[in-house]
Amino acid sequence: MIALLIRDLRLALRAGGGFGLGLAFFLLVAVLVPLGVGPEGTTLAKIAPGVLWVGALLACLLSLDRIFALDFEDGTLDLLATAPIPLEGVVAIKAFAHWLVTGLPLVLAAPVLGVLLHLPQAGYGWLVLSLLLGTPGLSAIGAFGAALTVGLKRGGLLLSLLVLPLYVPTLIFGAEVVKRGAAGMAVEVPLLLLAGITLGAQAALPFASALALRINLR
Amino acid sequence: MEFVIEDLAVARGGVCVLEGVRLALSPGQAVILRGANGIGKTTLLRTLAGLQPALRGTITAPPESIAYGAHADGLKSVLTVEENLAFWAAIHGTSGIEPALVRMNLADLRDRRAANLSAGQKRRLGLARLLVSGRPYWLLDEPTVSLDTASVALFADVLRDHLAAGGAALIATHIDLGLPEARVLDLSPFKARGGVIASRGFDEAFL
Amino acid sequence: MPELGKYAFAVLASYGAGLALLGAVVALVVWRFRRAKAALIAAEARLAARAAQGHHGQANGGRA
Amino acid sequence: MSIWEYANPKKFIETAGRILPVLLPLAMGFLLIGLVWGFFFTPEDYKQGATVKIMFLHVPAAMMAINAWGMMLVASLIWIIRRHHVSALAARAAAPVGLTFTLIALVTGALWGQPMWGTWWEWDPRLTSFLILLLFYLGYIALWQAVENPDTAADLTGLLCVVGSVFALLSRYAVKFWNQGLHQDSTILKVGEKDPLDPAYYWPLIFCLIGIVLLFLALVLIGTVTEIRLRRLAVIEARERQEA
Repeated sequence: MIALLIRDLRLALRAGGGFGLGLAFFLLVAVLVPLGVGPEGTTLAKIAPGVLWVGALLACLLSLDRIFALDFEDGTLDLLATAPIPLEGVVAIKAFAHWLVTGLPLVLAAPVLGVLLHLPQAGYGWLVLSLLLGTPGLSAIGAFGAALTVGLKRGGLLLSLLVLPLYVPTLIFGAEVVKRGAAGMAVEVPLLLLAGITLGAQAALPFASALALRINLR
Repeated sequence: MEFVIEDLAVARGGVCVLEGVRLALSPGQAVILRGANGIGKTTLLRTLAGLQPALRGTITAPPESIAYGAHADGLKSVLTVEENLAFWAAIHGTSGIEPALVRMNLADLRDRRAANLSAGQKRRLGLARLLVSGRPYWLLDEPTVSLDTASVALFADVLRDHLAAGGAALIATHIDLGLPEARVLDLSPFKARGGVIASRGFDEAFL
Repeated sequence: MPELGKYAFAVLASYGAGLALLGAVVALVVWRFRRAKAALIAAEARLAARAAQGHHGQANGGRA
Repeated sequence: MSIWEYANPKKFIETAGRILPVLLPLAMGFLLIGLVWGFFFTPEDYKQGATVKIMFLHVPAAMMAINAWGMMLVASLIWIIRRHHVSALAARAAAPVGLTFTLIALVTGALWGQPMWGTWWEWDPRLTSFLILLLFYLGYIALWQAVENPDTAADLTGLLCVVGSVFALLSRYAVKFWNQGLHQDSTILKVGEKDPLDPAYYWPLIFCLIGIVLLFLALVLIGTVTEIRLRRLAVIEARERQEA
């Protein structure tokens, strides 16, 4: 299992690609939104939680199709499916590797981009915490979408269409945490719900994803 | 422990291609699968490897005893030969890739990235994976594609050692491997007659 | 015609759009039904013709 | 004789052929009576004026938009558990119908909202939920069309339907949490409570509701028969390719 994680991380680092791409996209969103919306600090501060969360979500989406597609094409997935480790574990590990490569850098970069968007002082902690709790869920949900579309030649657009509605609850609760935190309100309820969704997705979705992979492999 | 197939029917794309396949493979034996292109050799091997469900019939094998060698080798081009092989060894919980590297004549290439290997070298690396899997039953789909004569002979040697050590192999191939002791199984008699359609439920007889 | 007053546009447009969408889905379903039926009848006829020729594929009863 | 006999495609087509000549006119009749009654013979509401007439399309469409997804969920589960192909095909046939109902609910809602709320669109929980439902339908249909092997497609869409249902429910609560909303609650089942549905609107609405349920059933039956025939057609063509 750990070998798989190490291999996936090594692949992501050597091939470049997904690693920097999501982060660059996140940065682009944070730069382009003020250019489009205008420079007023009060307006930006108001939309900052939502923009940061939407940006993180889209950045996450960008690299989803790489989770399984490359391994599917070169036959690795066939061999992993016949290997002694359960496919559910393979899915969970690959989703975790995806999070380490895309989600975690987003979490770390978010406070810097918060500055660009005039996020109120009180919001930074909640921004980092909500992304830290929410992005693993995004990776797990995304891995399910990637498993559904792995056999398709041009699955990228379809993958987005399938995954975006599944991201809605995470987005709403995540952005709500930051919005309330920035306004100095109580954040326990959305924070707990956000964590609940992530935990639920981490626990249940690997089974659905592994099932989808088996269906696509046969 | 034997590897036994009884009355097996397999389907490709929802259409039954082979039916009534019977085979028993004991340790130390090798069986060569023959048959025209498209008869269903790959489908049969994938079904035996557990990647797709059989339409009918039973496959009896000791648990976790099958190593499947597909057309694609499952190599990562940005990883070195050693890293690729070490990954599969770790997945299968075996240690020591050194004998496999030496056996498949890859020791000199260990630090080269798979992207810079020739097609034949990649194939040898893919076959080395079988050695590190530590599993007795090898299901091989055209294992000698892009291998030169010397490498085919090398592979035949490896195979003979594997059989001598109590392993077994089921090989779909068109060329002569130089294994006189191997039995040949011609798949042509098992070709499904038209009209038998993939089904797994009682309601499907008409489809 | 009932008196709709200042809401005439909203009501008429709603009924227009709603009925148009309903009509569209009914038309689509019926069109696909007809097309599939015609294609299947043709295919079954081919199958039966070949079975009559003594081709080795046996039709398991012509069905449309 | 068990209900699963109808899972036999041939039997299903025969039965559908017997039911449809009754069901289709019945659905059209109920819908026509309800809509004509609602459009021509109901009074104006003291608050909403003539726009109350939009309700006769909006409410049944919205109800069936959700119920259609529920039916697809049940059909998908039957497919996943019992492997009846007809069930998977019925789920597939229901999707475009459900999508259309969702669209009708959204469009009529927007046309109603413009004079009443002063806006075409409001990010109200119900409206937002329907927009998300629309995305689910689109994704589901797109996945069916993208996957070539019909059994693989049935398995994958079934899985998507089950997982999607959980997330649709989560979204519903998330959206409620996010915005308390303008949309009035449903009043049709609240006889005896305050602010009930005016009896003048009750019967035409009931007719419309029954009509739309029957229409949905009829369309799903027709669609399922179509899908069964397309499956058989694909099998025949596969056999022809194999023999060629």
